[in-house]
Amino acid sequence: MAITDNTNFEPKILAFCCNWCTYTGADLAGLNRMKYPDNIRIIRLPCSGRVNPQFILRAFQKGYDGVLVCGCHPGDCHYTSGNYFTRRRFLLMKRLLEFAGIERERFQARWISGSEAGKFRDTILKVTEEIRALGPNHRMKEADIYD
Amino acid sequence: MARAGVFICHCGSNIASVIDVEQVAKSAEQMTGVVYAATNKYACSISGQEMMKQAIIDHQLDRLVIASCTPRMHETTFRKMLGKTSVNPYMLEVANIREQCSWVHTDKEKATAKAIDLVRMSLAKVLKNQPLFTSSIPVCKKCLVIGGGIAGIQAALDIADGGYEVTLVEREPSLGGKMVMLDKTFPTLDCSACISTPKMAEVGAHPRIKLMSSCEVSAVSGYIGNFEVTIKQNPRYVDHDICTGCGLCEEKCPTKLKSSFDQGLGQRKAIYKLFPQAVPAKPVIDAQHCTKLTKDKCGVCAKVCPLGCINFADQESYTTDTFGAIILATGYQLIDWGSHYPEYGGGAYADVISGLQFERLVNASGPTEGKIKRPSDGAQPKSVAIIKCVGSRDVAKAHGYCSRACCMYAAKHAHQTIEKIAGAQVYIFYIDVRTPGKAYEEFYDRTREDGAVYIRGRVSKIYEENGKLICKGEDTLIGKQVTVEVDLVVLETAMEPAANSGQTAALAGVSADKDGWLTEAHPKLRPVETQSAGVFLCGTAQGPKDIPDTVAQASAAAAKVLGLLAKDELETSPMISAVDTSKCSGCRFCEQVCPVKAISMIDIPSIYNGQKVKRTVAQVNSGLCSGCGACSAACRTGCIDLLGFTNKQILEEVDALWQ
Amino acid sequence: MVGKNLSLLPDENKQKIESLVKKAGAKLSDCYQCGKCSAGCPMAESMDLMPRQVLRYLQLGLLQEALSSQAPWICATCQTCSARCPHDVPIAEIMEAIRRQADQMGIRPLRRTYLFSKYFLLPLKLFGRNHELTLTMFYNLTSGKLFQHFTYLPAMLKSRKLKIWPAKVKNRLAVRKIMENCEKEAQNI
Amino acid sequence: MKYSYFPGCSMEATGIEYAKSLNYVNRAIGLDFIEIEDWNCCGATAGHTKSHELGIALPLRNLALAEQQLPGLAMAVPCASCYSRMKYALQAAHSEEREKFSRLIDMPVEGSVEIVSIMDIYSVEKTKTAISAAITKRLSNLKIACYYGCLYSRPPKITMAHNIENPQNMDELVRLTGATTVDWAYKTECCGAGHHVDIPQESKPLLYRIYKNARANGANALVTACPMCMLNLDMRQGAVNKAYDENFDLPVYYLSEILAIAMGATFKECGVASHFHPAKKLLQKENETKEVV
Repeated sequence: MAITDNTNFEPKILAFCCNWCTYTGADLAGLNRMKYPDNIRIIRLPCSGRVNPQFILRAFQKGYDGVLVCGCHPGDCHYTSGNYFTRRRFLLMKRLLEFAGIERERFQARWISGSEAGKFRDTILKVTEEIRALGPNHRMKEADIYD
Repeated sequence: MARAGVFICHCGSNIASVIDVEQVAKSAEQMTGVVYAATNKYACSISGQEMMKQAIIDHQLDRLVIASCTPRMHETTFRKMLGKTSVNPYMLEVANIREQCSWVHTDKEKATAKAIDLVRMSLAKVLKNQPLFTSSIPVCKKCLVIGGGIAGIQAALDIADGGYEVTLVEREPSLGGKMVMLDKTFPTLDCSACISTPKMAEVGAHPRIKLMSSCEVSAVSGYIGNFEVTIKQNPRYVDHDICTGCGLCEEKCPTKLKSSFDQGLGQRKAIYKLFPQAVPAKPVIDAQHCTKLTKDKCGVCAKVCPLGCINFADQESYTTDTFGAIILATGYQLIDWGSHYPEYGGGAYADVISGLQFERLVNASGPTEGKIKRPSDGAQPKSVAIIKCVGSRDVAKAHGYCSRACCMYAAKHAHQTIEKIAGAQVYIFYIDVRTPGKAYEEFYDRTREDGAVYIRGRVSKIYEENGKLICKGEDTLIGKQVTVEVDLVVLETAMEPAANSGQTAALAGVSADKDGWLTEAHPKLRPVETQSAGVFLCGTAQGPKDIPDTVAQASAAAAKVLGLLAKDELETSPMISAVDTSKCSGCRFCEQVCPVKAISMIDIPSIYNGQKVKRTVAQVNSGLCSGCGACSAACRTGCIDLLGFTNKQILEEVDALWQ
Repeated sequence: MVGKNLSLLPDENKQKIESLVKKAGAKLSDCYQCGKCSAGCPMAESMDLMPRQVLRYLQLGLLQEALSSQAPWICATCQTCSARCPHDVPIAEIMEAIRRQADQMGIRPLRRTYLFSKYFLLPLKLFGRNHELTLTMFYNLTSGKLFQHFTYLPAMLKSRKLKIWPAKVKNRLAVRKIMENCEKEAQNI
Repeated sequence: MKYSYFPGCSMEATGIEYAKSLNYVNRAIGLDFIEIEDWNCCGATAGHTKSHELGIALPLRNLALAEQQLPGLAMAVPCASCYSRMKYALQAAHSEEREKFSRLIDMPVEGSVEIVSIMDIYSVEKTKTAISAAITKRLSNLKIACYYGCLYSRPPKITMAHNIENPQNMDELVRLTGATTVDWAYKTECCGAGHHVDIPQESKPLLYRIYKNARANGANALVTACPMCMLNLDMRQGAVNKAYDENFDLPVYYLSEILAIAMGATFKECGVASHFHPAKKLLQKENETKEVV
């Protein structure tokens, strides 16, 4: 098998961020003029517990190369328990996706608080590099499958 | 057809220096559904808003995408603006091209491309938006305070003094709680009863406070501003409307019992006031021990009562009332140490007593009139061992937490013993001495100066031999076993949540932590609020604390309630969950995941195979729903959706990138 | 440098202590040095270190001090400490683990206790059951307490509380095999 | 009622009175103890001191034997130390270590045997009634301090005992004889066990404190259900008296001896005759005066 060079590949990554912690943390990263790759697109939700597994499947189906689910730290959820449901759902989802052949790096969850701008930036940097190394998502992208 | 308008904000140079805003506007114009796109120097400014308003009129726009700073900054501003136009305020999406684009990227080309993507995503979402309407709920200007200890008393007085009606529900026959049982309070040593009984009397006489003693809350429904609360009046067997509190019944009652107020060290009658300064100052009958009620014998009280207040047929009764706010001040109880500590005799030794029992012994109005006497033989103890952390900081046997007040009252007990008994020897066994409070450390210093011997180590065993109580410990500072032989042992026992406080709180939708303490909304920033809007908490119901902290927290809760009751109406967010009952299967999964108990089940009529049947479906209480969307993600049939963040809207956002 | 320099402890100490404590099923950080274990210990008076102090040495990484203490050998395994500990620290098990570790390393701070344990197992290996006379004989000979318990002998023999001849298990080989297997297994871990 | 029976090494030697009296009582109330064939020593403290493996494997062989020979029967273990070791072995048989130990003892083992002490057995309601019925003498002058020792109670995770500081089941059995039992503080304090051999000076205070508290609470005798405790409390009382210049006079009895005497056994039949500390006199007083119909 040929070794593919992914250095010029720009992955598209979708992040679902809760309004109270991670979205706020992302805003703070901006306020502090931190720099991170532009591969990320954020969808704002009230709570990470709002993330329906369907959203994730759809993202991969549409061709995103990676999906990130971010919320408040366990115990800090604005709605008390939302991120506990996220955590359980995430673990289940992850196993399902791995079973379907999606590399584990393509689907990640992170707890980032409203004050952790640095952690937000570092996460985006790391996740982008990890997914860049993997190359494009062919396995679930419908356009590729039906080609 | 939708008629969307897209506005790209320059934000001075904040956005425009990195993103080619004109390019973004040009691209937006090509997108499906967009009838107008323009840029604006400062969208949030008055002129910016006027420009958008004018565009709405000129181009008959029915929805907007504003690409600017984070929606957390100006979404509300723009919604307010739309409120003055023909466009529904919720037909708006804000694309965050400042904090999450121009400020974090440097490559202009890429940043512009990303901004276009972000606009496209917002547009996709806004095309699926539906007009939403806020509603308002009236606020009932009355507060319910549950618990009549010092926390409840303070909160009730503050709110009533602020001009609002308060109903104070107390389970016991009198106000006062634990504080009124205490002798003196640290570190100032002022008399506890002297400072708390005037407050009790004030509550009893306050024109805006309705005091309901011997009462319990049995049901709570409704939501912030409009709680429907059912209160159970337990039978008192004495008509308090007529009773003057003359005390004749109490004097003549032949049945003597151990007084719970005196912690079993003193006596009371079967018809009794909890203590002399009780509020209300009227007696009740202890139904479990009154011989008239248990064996139909006696009835002396009824015979001697000059006003005929005694009613042996009294029954429990229920009243329902509406309140705008609820304060939980259910307090604490002390651990039943005997069942946890067999190595301390498990309660078999009369002279091993709890700290609260010591308070009654040393209290001038207590069973010994303030003389410290051994419960076993009434002798004055010459030596006393005080043992801290009994039931606290003990994961294996009782509670892992620190009860916070014990270090200080242990020092106080030592001080009082030395003060009242000349030449008394006092040993205090401790693990750590914790004195974080104003003038607390100084009090500890003074207790050592008084002559109390502090021994660092937890006592392993207490037993009796030849009339002495033997405490086996280790002085961990010298690393040797030590034994003290004393006449009296005082165990400074752990606080735990009052019995049933968890159930009462659950009625109001408030949860408790693993130890049973009620959970505040945020430990630092929302310390007296709860996850249930309109329900507040204060005092030891929330966690162990001393009197100053309790009173401070009570006033804080009162301030929050005053702020709420000052409003005539509350606006509710329309971005809450809604159920499509035609698809709902009644699986109750949403009910379980809802953090605020906003979802309940109802039966609705339905037709199945031509038959009329009843079907169970979910319904959302709009007053309670906080709009988190957990139910929506959990719903198997997809019938429950979060307005403003519907599945359809989000999926469109996901899809948008590849359109 | 004054006192124990905790910064210069060898890394292996930490690993050894970790494995020792793990074998005992304990977590050192659970102990907050309240001293209840030592307060109730029936043997503590005779110990060079309080059981609490033994744990403290382990917490600080001072393995050698813990291993050379007599305390674990004086411990009677009565389990009072473990039963009353407010943090469920299995102190008696830690004492035992130290004893085993020291034994393996040939550290015997209390020779007589070591000998008693050693010779207790001798009749077991020979007969499959305990035999007090054999045990006493070997123990007395090696410990230098030649005539200990001699005064009780006549009465015990008369009432048949001591038997001259040991009771034997038929399948002594099975018992011996178990002892050998266990020794091998214990060394493998 | 039938039980499989693991006597333990002491029952043939230092605990011979225990064996005799148990036998007497069991016969009187119709209990059948069937000895496990070819049982071996449990290893006691020395076993588990050597290694965790040895401490479990030695008793486990007996468990496995009982399962083979007498399936379905609960195992009666009269010695506290053996009882403790059997319980540990049972717990290991229920853990993930089962396979390892099965290999070490080269026998299959299920952990299907219930381990019971003499107190457990005698406290069964039916048996208790039978004991009551068999008692013919009231020992009402005896004021007994029941001494339970360590290993029937601790560690509670192994013994599953509920009341580890102030157990009552032996007291209840002793009171069946008409004797009174005293409340005292040293019921489950350690007697020193084997340390009386290797560090006798250090172990004497343990016995001294036990005697002292028993006497202070008005006891005139001690009762125990452990051969090791018995040996220490009985044999070494003289030495403690000498060391502390004391005159403790506390005869020590096995629980089964007291029951046997109350059922009419002679001193010889139950073993009371061969105690170190004179034990007959106190009982003679009782026997003369308190015959019941």
